Amino acid sequence: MARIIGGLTSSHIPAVGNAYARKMFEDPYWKPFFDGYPPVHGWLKENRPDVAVVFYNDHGLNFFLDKMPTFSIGAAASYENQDEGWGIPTIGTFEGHPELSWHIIEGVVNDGFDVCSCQEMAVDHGFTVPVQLFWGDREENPIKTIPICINTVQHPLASPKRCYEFGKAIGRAISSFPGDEKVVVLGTGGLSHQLDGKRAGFINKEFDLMCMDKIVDEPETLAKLSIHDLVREAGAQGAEFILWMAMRGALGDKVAEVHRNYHIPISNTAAGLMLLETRA
Amino acid sequence: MARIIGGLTSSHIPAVGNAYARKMFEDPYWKPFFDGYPPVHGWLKENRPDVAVVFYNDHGLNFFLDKMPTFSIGAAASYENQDEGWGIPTIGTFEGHPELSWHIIEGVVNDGFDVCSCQEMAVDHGFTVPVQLFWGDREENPIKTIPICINTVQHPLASPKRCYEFGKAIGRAISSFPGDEKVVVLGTGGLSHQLDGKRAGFINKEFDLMCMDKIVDEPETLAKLSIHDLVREAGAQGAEFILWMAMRGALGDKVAEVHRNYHIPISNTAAGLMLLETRA
Amino acid sequence: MSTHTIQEEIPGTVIFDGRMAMKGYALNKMCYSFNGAAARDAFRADEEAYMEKFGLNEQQKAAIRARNVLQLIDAGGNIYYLAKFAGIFGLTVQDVGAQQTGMTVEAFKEYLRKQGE
Amino acid sequence: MSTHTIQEEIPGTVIFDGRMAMKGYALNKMCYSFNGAAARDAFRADEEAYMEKFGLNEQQKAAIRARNVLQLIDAGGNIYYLAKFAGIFGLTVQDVGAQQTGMTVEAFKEYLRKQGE
Ligand SMILES: [Fe+3]
Ligand SMILES: [Fe+3]
Repeated sequence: MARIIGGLTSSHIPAVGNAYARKMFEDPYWKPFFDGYPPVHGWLKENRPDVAVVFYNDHGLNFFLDKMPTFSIGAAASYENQDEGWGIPTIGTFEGHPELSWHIIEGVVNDGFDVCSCQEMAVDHGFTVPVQLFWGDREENPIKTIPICINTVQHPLASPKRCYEFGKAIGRAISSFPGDEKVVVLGTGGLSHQLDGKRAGFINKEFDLMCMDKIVDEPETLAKLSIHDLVREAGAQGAEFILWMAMRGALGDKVAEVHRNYHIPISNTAAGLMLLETRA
Repeated sequence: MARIIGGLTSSHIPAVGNAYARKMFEDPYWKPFFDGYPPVHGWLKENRPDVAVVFYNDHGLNFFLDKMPTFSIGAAASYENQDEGWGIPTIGTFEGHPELSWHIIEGVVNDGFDVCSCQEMAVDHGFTVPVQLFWGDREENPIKTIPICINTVQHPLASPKRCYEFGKAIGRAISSFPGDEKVVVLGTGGLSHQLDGKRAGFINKEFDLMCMDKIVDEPETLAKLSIHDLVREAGAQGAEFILWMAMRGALGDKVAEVHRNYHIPISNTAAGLMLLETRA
Repeated sequence: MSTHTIQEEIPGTVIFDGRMAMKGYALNKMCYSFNGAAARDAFRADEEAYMEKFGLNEQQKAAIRARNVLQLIDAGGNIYYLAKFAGIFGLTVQDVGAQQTGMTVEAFKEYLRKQGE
Repeated sequence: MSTHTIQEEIPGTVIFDGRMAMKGYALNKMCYSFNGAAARDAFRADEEAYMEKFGLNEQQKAAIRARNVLQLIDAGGNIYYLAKFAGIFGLTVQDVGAQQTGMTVEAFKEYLRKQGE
């Protein structure tokens, strides 16, 4: 059976894609951010996962308001990074794992989740930036990917609890896949930030650190938050924390925190990075 | 508060659209089918609902496999009937009720249903044929509509039980809408039929009649069927019966059967018509 | 709990699941395009070029050339999209049913009628 | 159970719910189109014609002409799509943040930095 070996979280800020393309790893503004990643690179080199299941949110590339699904699961052989309308260089296509995708879709529909299956899916910075940050050159570090998109654009959003339960169902489905794949699960986005309105620039360090602490051993506590709580405490786009909740759900009951980094600000955002290992 | 006054079911066979356009009401092939509808017209004239919430399935007009949601809810001001690639004459646009749509979407997401909200939505025969059969000339008999699409194209499909529960959540949401709208809920499609494969033309009268009986007072029994049961007993496209289950869920515990008609065949299909009234 | 029980086969029936979806995507995408009149005209004008544009494989192309519904299903075609292909030739679901069951259209209609007795 | 409790307001924050969605559809659809380079060029070439094509109302047109983000949000704009509009002018999220908060870009950056202390 396939096996989930760990979870990774990362911000997915568009500006990171630019900085990465320009190799600004040692630039004083960027260094405290990029310095968080080498320990994860070491872990990935050691543990060599075959597949990354990536919870992310689309920012208006693949989905528009004409059809805005709550949960979407990629089921394609590959996923293309396309022009988002501003300056990030696109970075090609990402290899999929459609057999595992369909196994997951069957599992979660059977568990009462009403997903949108996507046999074609353009991926934006919400997906590409974290995959690039963790795997870098995909020729050198090949990784199969399954993008799972959660709506953060059009309210009502799925609650933290629903996302956590969704993650659990995804975890069960992966663990019943007849194969020997090693899987890591990514929760991308967050932490606190707000781009729009008079409160633009809002960041909440205390709340973020509480979330990073509790997501390890007390995710159930965080599952009690409402979307309104998240928007109030973490900012309008801080609601992206539901992606971390889905990731955490997939990891199962017990995890160990192996690494973290937290830095303010990148762009308008508090950037959080975590590496969690699953424990039996 | 808005109030659900009854439920209607109808087949939505494309050929009916053609026969309707050509006014073949007295033609010997069509008469036993069309004769089922006047009692419903009488009931509608008497009860004058303001809104029709229509559970239907898209047959490859608005949704393709690139993005195939399980449950989609229309949230547009109007819905256009577009060319489906063959001969049915298109019949214009249908008026929506976006305020009620959003109220429903909020209610069901809050209840743990992972819907796709659709602010633009082309509707096909699955929606238009029943609305035309019940309301005819919409200038004369105006009706606001909310299309709710359930995936029957790409397996896995939502189970009869999940659709029944989805209907219940829709019913609760409608009943909490601050307005005095009278609402009817439509379940369109079915009954038994199979278009594809060596078993094409399969019809199962006994099973259909059992479903029509039990959906009145024992919907819970039908909710135990699996999709596989439905495909085996009612044919590959007989799985559309999940739309009836969603309709029934919305009506609440007690209903009274006011009228029914059952006729084999129209096109490849066993055509079932029911009028159920809600009871306190 | 996820249960991935293998379902028993239903004779004469292909469930359009993930396996079929992976097989038929290009074919179904082409057929979906036939919602548009311009696409239908483009197909009629040059079938081979149109199939090439959507990247159909050889099995799919052969089934399209043969207008054979069972072959199209075997190649991953989904009946909802295939119906739009059949529509180009003015075929009804009864014509399609007769072809798949190896009956004449009259015999197929009679088979349908009899099930109502 | 559905609970439609009225949520308390969050100062300086507009929740993009159904009410906003109904208001802003045309504006957001236009901004969504800016994913494509050809659309961005068409807008640049003739802003008024481009807005007309998407059926923007007067409030939305005025907000676009003013490049004013708070006005755009008020007219139903969603930040995810508005960001693509801002991208046409090479504006970053910090430029947009400064404009909305009435700060200089430098002051806005300093405000962000301070929250990390
Ligand atoms: Fe984001
Ligand atoms: Fe149908």
